[in-house]
Amino acid sequence: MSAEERAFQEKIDAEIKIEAKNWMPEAYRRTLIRQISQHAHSEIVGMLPEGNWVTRAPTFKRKLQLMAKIQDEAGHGLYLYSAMETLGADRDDEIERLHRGEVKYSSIFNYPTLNWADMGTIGWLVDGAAIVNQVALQRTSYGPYSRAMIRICKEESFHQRQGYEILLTMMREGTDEQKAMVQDSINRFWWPSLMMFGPHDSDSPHTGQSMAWKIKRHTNDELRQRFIDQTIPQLEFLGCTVPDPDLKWNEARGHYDFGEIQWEEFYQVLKGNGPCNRERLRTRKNALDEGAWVREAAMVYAKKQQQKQQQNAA
Amino acid sequence: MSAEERAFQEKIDAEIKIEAKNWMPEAYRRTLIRQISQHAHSEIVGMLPEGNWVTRAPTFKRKLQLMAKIQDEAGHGLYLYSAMETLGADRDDEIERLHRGEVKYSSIFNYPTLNWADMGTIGWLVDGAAIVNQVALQRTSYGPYSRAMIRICKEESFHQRQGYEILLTMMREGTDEQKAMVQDSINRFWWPSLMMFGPHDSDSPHTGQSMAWKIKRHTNDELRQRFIDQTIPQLEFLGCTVPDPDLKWNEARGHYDFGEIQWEEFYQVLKGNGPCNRERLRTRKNALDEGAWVREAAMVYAKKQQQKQQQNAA
Amino acid sequence: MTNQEALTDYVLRLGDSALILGQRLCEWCGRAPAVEEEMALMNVGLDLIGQARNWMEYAVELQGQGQDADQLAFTRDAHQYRNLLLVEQPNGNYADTCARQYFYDAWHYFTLKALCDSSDARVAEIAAKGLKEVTYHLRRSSEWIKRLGDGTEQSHAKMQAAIDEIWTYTGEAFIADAVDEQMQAAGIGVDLALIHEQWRAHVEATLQEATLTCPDMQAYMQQGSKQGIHTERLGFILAEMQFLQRAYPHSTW
Amino acid sequence: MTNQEALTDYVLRLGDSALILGQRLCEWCGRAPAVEEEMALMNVGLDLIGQARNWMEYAVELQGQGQDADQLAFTRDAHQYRNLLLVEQPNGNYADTCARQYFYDAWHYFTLKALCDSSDARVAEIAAKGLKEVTYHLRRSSEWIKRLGDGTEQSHAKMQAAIDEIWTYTGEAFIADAVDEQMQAAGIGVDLALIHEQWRAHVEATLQEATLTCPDMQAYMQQGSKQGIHTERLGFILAEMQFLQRAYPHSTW
Repeated sequence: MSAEERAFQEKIDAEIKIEAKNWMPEAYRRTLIRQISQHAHSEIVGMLPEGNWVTRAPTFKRKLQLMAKIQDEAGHGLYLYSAMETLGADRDDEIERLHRGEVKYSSIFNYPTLNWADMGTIGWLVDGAAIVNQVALQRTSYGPYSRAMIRICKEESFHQRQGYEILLTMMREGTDEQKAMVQDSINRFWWPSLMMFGPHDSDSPHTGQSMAWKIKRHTNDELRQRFIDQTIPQLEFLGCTVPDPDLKWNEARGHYDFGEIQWEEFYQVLKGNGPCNRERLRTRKNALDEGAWVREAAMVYAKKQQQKQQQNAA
Repeated sequence: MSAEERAFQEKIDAEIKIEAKNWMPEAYRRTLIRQISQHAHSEIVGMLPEGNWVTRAPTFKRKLQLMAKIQDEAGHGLYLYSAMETLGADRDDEIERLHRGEVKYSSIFNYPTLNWADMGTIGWLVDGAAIVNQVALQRTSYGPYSRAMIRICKEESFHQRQGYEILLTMMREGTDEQKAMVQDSINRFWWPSLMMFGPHDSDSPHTGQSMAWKIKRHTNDELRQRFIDQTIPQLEFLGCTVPDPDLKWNEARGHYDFGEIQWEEFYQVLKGNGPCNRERLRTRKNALDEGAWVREAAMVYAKKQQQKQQQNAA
Repeated sequence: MTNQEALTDYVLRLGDSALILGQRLCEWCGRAPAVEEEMALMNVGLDLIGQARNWMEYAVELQGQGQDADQLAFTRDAHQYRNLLLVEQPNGNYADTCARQYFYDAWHYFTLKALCDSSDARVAEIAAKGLKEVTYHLRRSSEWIKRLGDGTEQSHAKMQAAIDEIWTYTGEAFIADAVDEQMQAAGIGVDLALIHEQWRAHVEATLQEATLTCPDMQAYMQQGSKQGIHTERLGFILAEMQFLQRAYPHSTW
Repeated sequence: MTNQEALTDYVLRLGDSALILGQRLCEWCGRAPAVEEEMALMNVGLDLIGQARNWMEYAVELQGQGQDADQLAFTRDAHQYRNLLLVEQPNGNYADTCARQYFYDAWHYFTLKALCDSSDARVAEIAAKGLKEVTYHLRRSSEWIKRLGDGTEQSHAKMQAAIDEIWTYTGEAFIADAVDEQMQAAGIGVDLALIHEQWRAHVEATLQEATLTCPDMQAYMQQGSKQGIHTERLGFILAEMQFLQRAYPHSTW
């Protein structure tokens, strides 16, 4: 271990944040770029399943909430891309890599949104799972990422409460059809939400190094258990169930036991065979391709304006 | 007048049909090409206002009827283009000319279809007006055109009865909202239907020559009056009104009197300022442009198949 | 599940697929690449929607809840629809529409042919009535696969892309669930394995003649429609198709 | 027509235009040319739909029929809508969307500004609340007209085409009908001739700065929305926007 590496690891161990201009191991930088870009892409791709219902929201209140949420997600994306760029990565390059399939986004967004309750479920379960991850990441060792997480977590918690409230309203004040929508939605999103924490620790090769660098502060299985433990009481309060016959409270462990995840599905979705992989990526790629002339025009215009100002100043 | 011209006119006067291979004056040929192509284009463009509702038809029965009607219209278009081609004109050229705005189609299709009752009104009033014209044209002097008219009239009459039945069902068995749709639809289509017969005879410069050649057999105003006289009893049977305070039975004339048509609107629509002119033409133009590679592929394939057959035969 | 319940679902699947594909064809109105195709598309759509009506009339009889075929077709929400994911895919360009149509027609043809021997007389009757129409549909769409596949370089590329694109939706029809098995056992429904074989043979022969590459028969296939889990497309199709029935409920038209 | 009836219609026109344009902006979600534009479009849409709610809440109070704003927004059919034809035109490319937005924003800005002095306190209040947002909307869309107009050759051509295309829908707002006249006379509504002048000056200046050609101010203008006669677009917008409210009537969400 070089002196630089030792100094770096001592800082990490002492819980001192690494900042953009500090020395860092190349693998640390690459791991962070991958993780933050993946997170940023997820915010942007994550707009699509919601965008699918924003034109069909049932009331002014719900429409405005959903639009505000989508706007926040675009904001999170921008904020995360900025954090990523402090590491020397380029937003456009990373987006190109996304479109070439070299970088991932959260697989959860490869599932379709099929009824209005999904707008509640995404807020409650999907954002809920994301928050469990992100709360842990608030203490991540890289300063800009940590600060982004702190800010994002606040808004995400708000979205999660809103999502839960959508479901609660449907369960409490809704018709039988609406209640069925909620249960159907939970049935479809439960397992994919658990998959959001990634493979079992034993199948997660990078976890060890990421933990040592304190990029990750908890293992996948720890976070998944935490999510389940906090979610089931909320589920019961809703009056719904999850599609897992093995789920039950384990007094001895002080945790919920749960059934085995269908990892075959997880890896199929990861490989591109989820119900919406192709469509999500194509939508984003088309947006970028069709917007190329707009971005170019904006740049040319900005340059012209700058020249004019310089001429006026001269 | 040359001998040929005299022989031609004598045939006309004797009610003998002119056929494709007969000599005819160039102006007669041109007038017919213009009129038949305009008629063919109208069948094709006329599919669009109906296509606007075919995805939203309210019952199986109505959806099937509307699809069958649209299919018939495409058929009429093809039949008329064929009649036109007997005069040496080319279908593709004429369609090009339509898209360049050099040939017209019936202005009625530049009005939007805004509620389901419009599917009835188009059948009853618009096809009804067309039939009055076409019944007269069954006796037109050019053989292929005359025969096309006889065939088309039969189907159009069927469409007209269907259209009327749509309105009658809504008026007899419908809710107040449905009845209001019918009246609203008639209000919007009444005057444009009357305009379908063209300007007043005094403003219709070509009528004289066309009558002499027996391309036209009645003047615009005669046909318009005939249409009104036959339509008003049907209107009353429906229990609807037309938006014309001057409309009333004239015992002395034995015809209905009616108010003055807003010719300003007629000429605006003719000039391209109708509510849908641009959209209709663009839809057709796009269809043709985007289908170019398909038509080309079909031609190339046909040629390849022919070559194969010749090789096999050899 | 009683045989009657399974049969209702079975009949609904047949009807819903025909209806949704017919609806997609309606969207082409006025936009087809030639007037002849306007006619043909409307004609095929008309056949399909007519068949959908026959199936739905039978389905409401089986349900016996006093609904009519129109209510069944036009007032269910997406999760209650049983059409194949294949038919709800968007029209795309003409190659996309032809690919979708061909894969459906080939399945439809062999299915109806087999159903002519159904032990349920009504199923056999509806199938037999439809078979004549579908025989023409399959001939027509096979022709288009060949025309575009063996036409120009451009049409070949578009046709191949269309096939590769829609491929993932072509397997679902052949994956038997409890309803399929129960219906086959009762002699009412078809043997999906057999249909799959016939379909595969037709597809391979057609694509070869069309100078196209047949995608991997073992490729991952999307499914869900038999449980009412569709793609995001269906909701939008229904919103448009059902507007009048929803906005003016219980009306006579 | 009583003042109250005229006012209801007047308020509805303001609300419907904001709602439908907001809806069109929602359609951009995930498809904008840059993430910054995703944010901006959603932001403008959010403002507009928020304003629509304010207007509709007032409209249902004026109607006094016990409806709420949601019912008013989501259960009327096309002929009952009073939005400008302008805002129901399709999104097209980004230049089309920018042109539509700019012409609307310029009208909206001067209208709300004038309505701040309305003799109807509620109208003045809603207008004042919206004016801050619309001031930003107009600044933003003016900027885009200039960016695309004075950007590249390609963007200039697209922007000019977009303006020429939508132009025929820009005149309707300024053609006064009985409601407009009654509201102006009552000191509640604006002087449309004055708004038109301000709009024209803004448009001419912006287009000039954007190196674009301003279309003929005397050109033929489409109209009809004040009488509920729309383009064929609106029906499809509503079918999608109102699906849930129609399919599940009287539900709490």
